[in-house]
Amino acid sequence: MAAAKKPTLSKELLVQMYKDMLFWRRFEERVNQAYMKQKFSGFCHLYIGQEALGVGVQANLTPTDYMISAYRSHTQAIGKGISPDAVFAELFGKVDGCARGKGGSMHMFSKEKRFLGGHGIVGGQVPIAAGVGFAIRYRDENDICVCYLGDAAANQGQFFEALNMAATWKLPVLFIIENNRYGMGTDIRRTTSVDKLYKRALAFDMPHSEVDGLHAISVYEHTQKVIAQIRKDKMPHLMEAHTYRFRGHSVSDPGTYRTKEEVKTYQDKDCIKVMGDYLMKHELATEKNLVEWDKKVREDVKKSEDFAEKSPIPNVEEAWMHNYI
Amino acid sequence: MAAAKKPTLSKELLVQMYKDMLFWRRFEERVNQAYMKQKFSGFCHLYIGQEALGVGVQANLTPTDYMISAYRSHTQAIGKGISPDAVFAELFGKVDGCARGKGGSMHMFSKEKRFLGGHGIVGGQVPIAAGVGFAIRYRDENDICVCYLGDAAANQGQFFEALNMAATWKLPVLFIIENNRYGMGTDIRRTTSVDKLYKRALAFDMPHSEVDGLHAISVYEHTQKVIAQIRKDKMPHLMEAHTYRFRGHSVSDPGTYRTKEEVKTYQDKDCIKVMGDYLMKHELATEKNLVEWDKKVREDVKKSEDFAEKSPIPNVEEAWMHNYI
Amino acid sequence: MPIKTMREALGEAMSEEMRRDANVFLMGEEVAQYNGAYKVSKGMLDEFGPRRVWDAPISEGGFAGLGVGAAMVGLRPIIEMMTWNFGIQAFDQIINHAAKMYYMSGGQFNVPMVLRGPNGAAHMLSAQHSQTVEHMLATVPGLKVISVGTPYDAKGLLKSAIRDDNPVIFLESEMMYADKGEVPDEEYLIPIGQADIKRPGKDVTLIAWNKTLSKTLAAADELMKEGVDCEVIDLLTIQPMDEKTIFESVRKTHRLVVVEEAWPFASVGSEIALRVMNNLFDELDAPVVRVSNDFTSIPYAEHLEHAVMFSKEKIIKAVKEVTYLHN
Amino acid sequence: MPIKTMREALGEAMSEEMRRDANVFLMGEEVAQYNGAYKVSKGMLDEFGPRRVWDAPISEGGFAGLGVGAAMVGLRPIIEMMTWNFGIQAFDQIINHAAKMYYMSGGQFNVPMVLRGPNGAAHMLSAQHSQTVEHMLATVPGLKVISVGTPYDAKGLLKSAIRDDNPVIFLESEMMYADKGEVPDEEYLIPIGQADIKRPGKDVTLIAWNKTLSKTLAAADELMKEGVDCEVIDLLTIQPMDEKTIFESVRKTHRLVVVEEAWPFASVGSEIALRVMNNLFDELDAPVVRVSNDFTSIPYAEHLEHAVMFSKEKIIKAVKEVTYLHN
Ligand SMILES: Cc1ncc(C[n+]2csc(CCOP(=O)(O)OP(=O)(O)O)c2C)c(N)n1
Ligand SMILES: Cc1ncc(C[n+]2csc(CCOP(=O)(O)OP(=O)(O)O)c2C)c(N)n1
Ligand SMILES: [Mg+2]
Ligand SMILES: [Mg+2]
Repeated sequence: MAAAKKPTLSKELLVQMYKDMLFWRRFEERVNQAYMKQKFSGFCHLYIGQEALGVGVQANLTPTDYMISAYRSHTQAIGKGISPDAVFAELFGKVDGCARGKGGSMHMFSKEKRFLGGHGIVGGQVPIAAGVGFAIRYRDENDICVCYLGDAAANQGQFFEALNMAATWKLPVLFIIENNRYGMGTDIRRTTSVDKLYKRALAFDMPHSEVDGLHAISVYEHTQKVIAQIRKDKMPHLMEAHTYRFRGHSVSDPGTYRTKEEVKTYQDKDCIKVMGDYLMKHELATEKNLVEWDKKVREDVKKSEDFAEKSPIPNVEEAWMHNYI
Repeated sequence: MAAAKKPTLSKELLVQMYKDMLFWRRFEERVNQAYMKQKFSGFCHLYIGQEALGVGVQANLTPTDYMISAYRSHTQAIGKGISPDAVFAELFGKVDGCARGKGGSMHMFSKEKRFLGGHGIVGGQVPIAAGVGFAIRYRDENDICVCYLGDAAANQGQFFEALNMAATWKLPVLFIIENNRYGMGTDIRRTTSVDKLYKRALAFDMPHSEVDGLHAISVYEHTQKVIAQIRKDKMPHLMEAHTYRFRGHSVSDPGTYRTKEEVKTYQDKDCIKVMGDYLMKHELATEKNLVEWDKKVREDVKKSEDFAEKSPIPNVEEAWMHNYI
Repeated sequence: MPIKTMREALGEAMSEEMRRDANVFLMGEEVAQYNGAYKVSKGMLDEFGPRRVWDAPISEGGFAGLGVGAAMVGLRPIIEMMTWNFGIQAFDQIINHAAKMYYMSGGQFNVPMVLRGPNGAAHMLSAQHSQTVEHMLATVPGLKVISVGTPYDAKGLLKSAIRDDNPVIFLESEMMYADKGEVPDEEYLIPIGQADIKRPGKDVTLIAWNKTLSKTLAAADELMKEGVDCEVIDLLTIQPMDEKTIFESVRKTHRLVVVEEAWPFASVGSEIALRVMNNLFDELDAPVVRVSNDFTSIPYAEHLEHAVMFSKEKIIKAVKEVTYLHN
Repeated sequence: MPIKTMREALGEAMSEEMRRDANVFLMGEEVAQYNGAYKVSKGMLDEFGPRRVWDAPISEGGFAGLGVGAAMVGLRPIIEMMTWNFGIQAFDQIINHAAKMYYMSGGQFNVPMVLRGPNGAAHMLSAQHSQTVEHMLATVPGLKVISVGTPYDAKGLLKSAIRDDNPVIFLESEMMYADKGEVPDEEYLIPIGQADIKRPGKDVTLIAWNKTLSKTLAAADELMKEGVDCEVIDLLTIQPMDEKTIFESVRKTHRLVVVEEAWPFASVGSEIALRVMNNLFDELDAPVVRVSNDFTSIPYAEHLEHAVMFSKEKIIKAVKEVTYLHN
């Protein structure tokens, strides 16, 4: 286990990853509260429990790398550089939202930050990611495209088609299956025949790997190697990351299909607690630090919500805009 | 090589397979001539060169087993029991055709013989085959469903979705990739990253195998084992069969994307020649037999064409029938 | 008469038919252990067991195709699309395979399959989750298309759809699953292909279906106060269309407004207009007007979403237009 | 002016635009080494090399999606569907992704992509290979839809489509690739959204596009001999529709026949009828009549196929109907 070894990563990086995870957690908690208070509506899928994965990957990307994801991506969007204010405003359907209030929870976008959404059709983003990789190759650039998808999305036909094209044409795409073990209420083992989803790559002789997605350090170190390989070989890679969501599929799902024990097992391995303990153990932070950071993060998140509240709603004319350029 | 060993299969079976291959060959040659004489039109995909595969598989099936295929399936349909007359009449758009002249070359069907088509959308038949397997399992029957598809069809999303369902739910389907190395004019190696298409099965931990599809005996013996396994374990199987088509993709394709040498290599391994030599070598047939059989087959095939010519065209009212039952 | 919700009515229809015919089975995402994303199949796994109620992988094309194959050899699949937005992934299997199988096999392999699920906008789900598909599928020969607006019709028509020997597209709505209405406990069937006059009237004919029905009835009530007596037809079956009921009504009222949720291009509303024009040209006292969503993707923000969608106000305005009661 | 075939015209359009803009590339099944299933891209691999002309796997959904992604980050893909029957497999990427991306990203990511290929029946290919899709796609906001009937229009409009910053659906026909027509060597563009009056006339307006154009012109010639002077409009762009040209013509002729290959349900023809009715109700001297394929899957046998499809005879009959020249 990573926690036992002496840190090989810089204090700065470790602390940053901790703070990021904390921010993501508090952000989603606040989003959840706002939803409960009926400040906004629609679907709302939280990333709570999976932070180590997104943060560990994110820390390896450059600003010119691309990212695309599904609907559980409020905080991945933040990680890619979209301001939390703009994400919160989007949730509130406000004009300062990162999609001008027209996309909502499932559709965060930023052209500037190269975050290509926020997608609502399971698996639909995967061939799009291949297209981004294609453009990178076409222009002979050095960027990569990170494509997140869920475990259940790995049953989608277009996922396979995209993998085949990426492998055949050597497109620099890192496909990451965020295996949180469930697609909605369905245990992934009931909808596929393999124990390991990275086996999907075997159908295409595609480089692949798996990683413990509950530890930011493991994710960081593993992804670092994988990304270096992608940049070097210009080959795609399929990475299966084992993770878990603490909440229901969306805010309205009670999640009764999982046993309390199972949820508890994972809560005991909460990535934030684990990383906090690690920082303290290796004297990279004190308990007081952690408490202070938490306070600061809570304040920042509240500020984002305040910003969102104050942001104006879009003019009604916006409803008919942007169908065509 | 099978030819060297002493025969393990009965003379009856070996001769029957030879005659079947010969029939399929002469049938398609005659179809080709009819097309050239403009006796019918539309697309026309010939099975010439691939006979050993279809015949070797067919010889293992019972009348209650199901079969489904793509558009290169005139003779597979015959193998499954549809009368050559009905297939020829279908090509001529006649009312005695096995789809009453409404399906044509790509759409041979027989409910009675459990031949479920003849399909024109590449890959479209594969989930349908899973559905047949599903019904077999649902009714707890002992039949299997054979599903033929091309090498290039193994790039289709719905092929993967079907494989996943079949493996997860243990559906008794034998998926056979007829790898004739080309999808139309495109070498399969240019549209996928794997050297072996049976690797598709690795994505689903599905039983799989490959076979030399140019030898009826190899195909027969291999398929026999595979089918026994499917019936016993109620598990699907993905079989890659290496084969080659001697002609263009369809009658109108000159096939210039392949070198003469390549075509020649395969023509030298012509399954009918190989099997004829084998029969003679093992004294299961004389050269005279072969000549006689060929004569007989040519006569039979001609009779089918005659039948088709004489069959009436459908009443025009048929055009509007069968949209709904 | 007992009052039941739309989801109960739909669930009853499926359960009754599954009791009646061992060849009927249900497959879809989350339909079994989760009891349905919208709880339409609640209790069905318990009653019928895992052999007849199947949780599918997220492979809409794949399991629609599985349904086609199973139907070709004698089963009667009910395939649930969690929403029809995702059902678009199955259009190849629906349009190229299910719809054409009976025809291109020369009348041998029919496909007795129901593909059902909600369509249209729910609430603040943005562009990818808010589409209606009735016109895209009703244009394809070989498919029957039904779209329901009340629990009573939902149950009676779903039962008929399950017994029908053709592929039937059955459209519901997330927004209506909790709607309540009278549903008898005794068995009944509603024939496919028959529209229903939900409110007789003499001044103008309004045709609606699915979610637009309740808003249209509400508009009719309000218009009555202003002295306009609307006849409201619930179309129910879109393919085949009940021209007879439509034409008879327009012959009486001489005015027609079609209310639909689709985009206003090549929609069911435009089809109705063409047919009325072709057949009742001299009967019409005013042009046919369509109320629909605007020609735009559906936005997330509530006020934007509301602005682009059909509404009671838009229906009232349209009725005033055809009755020349502009104000 | 030089005479060129439709396939040459289309090939020239693509090649010229690829010379002009390094971001344009072509992808599709058989487009590179085989020079196109219908030889539309003949010579392009030779000229532009494998970096810009790509043979795709048979993964229509996948490579349409690849096009969306590439377009989002600055490339300008031309995606060839070998035929639009197979393009139905890409409807999820087209309808749910390409069409909505610019909108749901709040005006950030537009998708400058052309999806082109033949649609409609060729000859004796039966049900799965004989469909038109214009109405199914023109109903979706965010897409432009073009359908061409002459080499000249094909070239000018394809060039405009490639330069357009939106996803454009571009519909051709297998039966027209060998059609010849005048195509200048000098560069020209034809603006999207503009119908073209191919034959001026005063008695009745006929609207046609794609394969129905030539049959409609032939019908008009024959009708002229009987004294009926038809105005024939080539619609060219289906979405957005050029109402102005249509309305002006109908204001002049007071009679309208729409000729299309789609099935007669929720088609472009029905849309045109509704709009004409809504806007020109008092101008019409006869109901609008649609000529189309019959509502049936397309059969294989030649005489059956002919029986169910639009034809010159059916067009003539329809014109006589709206001009009350029944005989
Ligand atoms: C094509 C499609 N089918 C179904 C849905 C409905 N749906 C939304 S999320 C989801 C489960 C996805 O699970 P997974 O891919 O594991 O991602 P997770 O939610 O666990 O992050 C389903 C079925 C959809 N949005 N798109
Ligand atoms: C979905 C779809 N895309 C494209 C086509 C056009 N097409 C017909 S056959 C074919 C090649 C298929 O090759 P393969 O699967 O290897 O079968 P083979 O012809 O070699 O038997 C193509 C591209 C089609 N019919 N369906
Ligand atoms: Mg999951
Ligand atoms: Mg092949």
